[in-house]
Amino acid sequence: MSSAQFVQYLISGITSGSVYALVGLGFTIIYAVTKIINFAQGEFVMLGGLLSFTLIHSAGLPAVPALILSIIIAAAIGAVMYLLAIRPAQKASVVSLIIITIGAAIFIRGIVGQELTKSFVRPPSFSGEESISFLGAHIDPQALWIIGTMVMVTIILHLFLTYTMVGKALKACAINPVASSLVGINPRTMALLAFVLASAVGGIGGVVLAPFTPMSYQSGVMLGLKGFVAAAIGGFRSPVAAVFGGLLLGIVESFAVAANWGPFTSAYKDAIALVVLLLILLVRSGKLAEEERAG
Amino acid sequence: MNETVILETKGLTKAFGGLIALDKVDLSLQAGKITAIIGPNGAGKTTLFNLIAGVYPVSSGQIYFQGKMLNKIPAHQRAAMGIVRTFQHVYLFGNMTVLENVMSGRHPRSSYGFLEAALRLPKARREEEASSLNAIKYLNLVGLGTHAEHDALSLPLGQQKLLAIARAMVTEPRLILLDEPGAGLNTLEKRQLSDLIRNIREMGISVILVEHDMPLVMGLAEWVIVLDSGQKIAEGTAAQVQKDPKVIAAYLGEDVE
Amino acid sequence: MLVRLKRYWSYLAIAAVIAFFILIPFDWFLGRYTTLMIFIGIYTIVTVGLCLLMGYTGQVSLGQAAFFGMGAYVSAILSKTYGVNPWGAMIVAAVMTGAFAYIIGYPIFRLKGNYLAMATLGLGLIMWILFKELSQFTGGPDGMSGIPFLAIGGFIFDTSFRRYFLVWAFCLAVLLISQNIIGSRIGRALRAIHGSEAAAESIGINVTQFKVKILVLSAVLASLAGSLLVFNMNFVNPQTFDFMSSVKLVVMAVIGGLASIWGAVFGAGVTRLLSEELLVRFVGWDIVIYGLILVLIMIFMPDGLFVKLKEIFERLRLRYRQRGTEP
Amino acid sequence: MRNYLKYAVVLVLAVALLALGGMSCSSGGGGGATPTPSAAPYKIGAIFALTGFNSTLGDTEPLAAKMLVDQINANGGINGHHLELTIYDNESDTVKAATLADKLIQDGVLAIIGPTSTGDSNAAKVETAKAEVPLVSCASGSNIVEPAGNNTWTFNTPQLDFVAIERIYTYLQEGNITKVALLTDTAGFGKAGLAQLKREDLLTKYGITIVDAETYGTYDVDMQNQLNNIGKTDAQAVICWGTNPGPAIIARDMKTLKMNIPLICSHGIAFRDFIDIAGTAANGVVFPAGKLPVVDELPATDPQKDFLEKFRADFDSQYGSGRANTFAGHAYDAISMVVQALENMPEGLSTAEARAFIRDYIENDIKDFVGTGGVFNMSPQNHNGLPRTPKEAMILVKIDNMKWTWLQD
Repeated sequence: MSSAQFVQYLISGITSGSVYALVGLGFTIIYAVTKIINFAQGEFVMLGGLLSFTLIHSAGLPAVPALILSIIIAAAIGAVMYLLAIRPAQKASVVSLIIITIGAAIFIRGIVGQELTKSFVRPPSFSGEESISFLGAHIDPQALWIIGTMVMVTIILHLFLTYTMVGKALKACAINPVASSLVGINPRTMALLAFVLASAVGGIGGVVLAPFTPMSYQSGVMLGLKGFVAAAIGGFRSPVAAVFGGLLLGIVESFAVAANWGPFTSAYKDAIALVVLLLILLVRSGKLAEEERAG
Repeated sequence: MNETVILETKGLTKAFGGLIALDKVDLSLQAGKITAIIGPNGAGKTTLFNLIAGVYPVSSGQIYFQGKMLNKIPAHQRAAMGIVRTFQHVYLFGNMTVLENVMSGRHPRSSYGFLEAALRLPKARREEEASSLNAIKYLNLVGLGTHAEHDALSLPLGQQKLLAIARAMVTEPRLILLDEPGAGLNTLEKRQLSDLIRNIREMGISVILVEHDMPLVMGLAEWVIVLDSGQKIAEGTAAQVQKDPKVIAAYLGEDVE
Repeated sequence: MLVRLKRYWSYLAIAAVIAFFILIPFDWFLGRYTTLMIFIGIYTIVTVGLCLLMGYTGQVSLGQAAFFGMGAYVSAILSKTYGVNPWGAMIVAAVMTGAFAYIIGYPIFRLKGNYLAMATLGLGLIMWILFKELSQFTGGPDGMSGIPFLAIGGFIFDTSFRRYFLVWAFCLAVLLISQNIIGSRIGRALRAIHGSEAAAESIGINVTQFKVKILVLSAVLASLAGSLLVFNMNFVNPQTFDFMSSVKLVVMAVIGGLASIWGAVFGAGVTRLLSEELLVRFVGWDIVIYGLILVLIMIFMPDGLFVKLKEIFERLRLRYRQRGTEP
Repeated sequence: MRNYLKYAVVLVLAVALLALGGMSCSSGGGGGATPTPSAAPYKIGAIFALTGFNSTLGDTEPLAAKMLVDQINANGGINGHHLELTIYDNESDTVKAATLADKLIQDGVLAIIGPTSTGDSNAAKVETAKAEVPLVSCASGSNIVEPAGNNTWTFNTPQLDFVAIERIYTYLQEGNITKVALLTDTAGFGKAGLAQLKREDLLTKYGITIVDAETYGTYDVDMQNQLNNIGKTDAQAVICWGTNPGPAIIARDMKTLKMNIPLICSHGIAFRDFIDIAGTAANGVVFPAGKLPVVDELPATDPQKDFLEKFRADFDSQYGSGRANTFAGHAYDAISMVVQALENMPEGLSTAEARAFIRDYIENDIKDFVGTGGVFNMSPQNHNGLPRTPKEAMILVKIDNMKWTWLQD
């Protein structure tokens, strides 16, 4: 394959990868603090996308405030979800919690489908439709927005966790909730914060993705699963790990399609990504077992 | 000589990453005796237990049980061989009754499989009969016969510990390892415990206990082994080790810290 | 005297339940629900397997639909494409699914808790993609129709009336067998693993081996259910075995109270009744309500609806007793 | 010993109770043999995917069905019979499509329209055939009704996928395009299309070779990689088989990648939304369809023109402009056929007889029936009823500056 084609595959892999990474980030934040796998994570991406469209077209807001507002609403819904669905379920087991998040996802999806729209929507691109040429490859400017946003979000998140008081508290709570509650960090507040952060990140993802990939109220399901795989490849450990997972996933898919040989075709790209996930899980299983014993 | 040795270790060593938890320990325990392993925190007592029970593999050295090398034998097979242990944190099965907890200890002494279980074939019924009889026998031994139908976790801690011992005894071991059986018990319960442990010894079963409660240890143990930071620093009768300056130093050292 | 009397009352109760189930498919009784009941029976069988795996042994599976689908597709392909006798196909399917579960069992049980959930989820999705993509065998997303009925000699299970009894006979057998297993040393071993793997090891239980065995059993049950499904619908398509259906299976198990075999009937019944009888009137809003109900049940009765109801029933009975004893 | 006794007692009691019940028992399928009293309402059932993955297609179908039923009831129903329509949502769930079909049958409906997707229709038709209830599907998979001999009780109203494909192939042939690349959705609609697109007989008939066949998932983030693969071949055109959003994404990606070979899509993109989400990239896209999209361009002589104009006017006035699409049309055609059968149904038939009558009527008496999809002529050999010769069956629509225009060839 020519270098131009290689770049083309790589860039489109990185683009999808960045999307998965943004979803995966949400999974990781919540898991780190609450040990909950939040299967509603994809819905917040969907919300970001559909809200931004609705605010721009139906409510007629100018683009920038519309985007910001939809991110805020997504975050608010995340907070409500935690307060109404997660916090009351103190006694619930891992499985029950998973079901709760899935139930919440179905609920959110259903409401959006009924109240907003069932058809696919695409808000206007941030900076025009004309594609940019780069090393012989052609790039949709929106793709650059997606990649850039992902990088920015990751950096900000990293700085937030390492340098701010709240961020440190969040991290401490993730590492050892008992100890951190002893030093006066309230794990419930931290959990709430985690949900707000995660849903905000999801919303941001949706806002930048929607102009690139049209979305419907159903889009959260697939994005959720992809983001979940990204986070799982990253081992639900750190934001950076999730980003790595996302990018790996995107690039694997991309070149699985490129190979176009044997099972490595567009038809099986998702399956191939999942096999990668399983292999990574099994290779790491020893270590994971230790972690389970530790925490 | 050798046939009266129940458990023997040669240069037994366990390292976690860089940390040496147990360092070339040689032990040779007489059959049918109550042996206590004492030592300050982090001395490696529990590590030694876990190695004997097969919770994790040894780094180097060997463990022999009745002359048979244990190193390669997985934990679950050691119970069948006659080694059983209790836990500091009791680890009862909360989703079972007291009786079922003890019956589960009959696992290595019964053999019927899925099919017999599914269809309740005669073999299954016979073995179940036997299991419950044995279970009740050992429940009575520890004095919990009347609580058979209660939920295991509804018992007070003292009785939970006795139940754990019953669950271990029902496997009909040659050697039983008790991890801090006295911890959290009141004086009365401790006396009952001592009597029970002596009973077990009377049944010809070798006992090893890790215990912090010195009066309890000194009252029970016929042989005491002292570990400090992974090494055996002394062994002998209770009276002997109490006088041993190294032991005193070790404990004083701990007190100073 | 009183005791004996009470015993006969309980027999009468059991008999009444049995009679009720036998009468359901008659038109003058609840005949209109026969098909629904058939599906409830089929899903009960899968759910029982899931209860054994998750409720008693404590091992999460978010990919049970993979085994369910394997049973369905192997039966469908063998009986339709290769003209194998449906019963034979059913057995082959069960064996293949069991073998598959055995092979993946050892690697996958090196994982625990959430990581196990992730791995099983991944497996489920992979199988679903295969069902969709191997269209030369499976017929792809549009599925396969023209799958035969089960038959004994000349007696064909071609009416829902007949299939009802077939499915529930299977269901009852599965329930009794599982009941026996739970009460046996095997069942105690499984519950011990759930309680504390360390303690289980210490009393001589081969933890990994039992996990794998129970996975195989649950897979075989799922496979049987899958076969019954296709021989009942004469049709199969991948969409029946996607991620959401794995979730629905878990939901059934949880609503039935994970650790209760008979709760499985209840769990399967409630969920399918909910989605196919009670909510269908709220066209479009049904899934919203469904999601809401899921959340509420998990919050207020994490041990499942069935267990909760049992508690309430017990409490009422006690109160009744006390009133009875008052002078 | 006691155990056996217990079982024995239970069994005896069970049998006793059974005997009690069995006295008045009568076995047999649903329905019931009591004749419908005159002026009793006619019941019709409908199953659509209103939620789940097919809901983009199913969205407008119940609206169309409701619209017609309301109009009829407003005019006093059919021969004095009120028309009662029960709509269920199968959530794009196949098993549910089957159970709901059964539920409707138990409710005693005379006919069922829907389901929305080919897979769901194939599941539902098993139940309806067993119970001998006519099913008029709104999905375009030819395996729903072909061969008609094995699908006595099943009909469908959309243009069959292979007809649409032949329509495309004729167009390619006339444009001397011989090398095409396929890009199809992995979901039902796309898979079925792919199977037909690859049919040897069609390929040889129209002298077309497939140089690359790629697929995509409905909810994939983008399809650039598949297009890159196609870019490496000497394909002269891309045929994309799927419904929203895939084709729109592909149109945009082709624009991004500066691929300037024509993009030809299926009749599955005949929504306004396609143009909305594809934006300017939609321009130049060609797809086969019924005449609804280009009704304004139809000559007054066209048998469908007035009908289509009325349908679109009614629908848009009731549900908002631009919402009338071919999928609403499929449901409208399906229920219209049932209605026509009912209008000609004699009084006093039992439910079973009425069902049989409707089936026979649709099979034999739906002739020169003007619908949204075209002019239907059902027959025992053809349970779809639309003409099979491509050019009669469908027209080609080309999108020019964001509008549907009739591509006359």
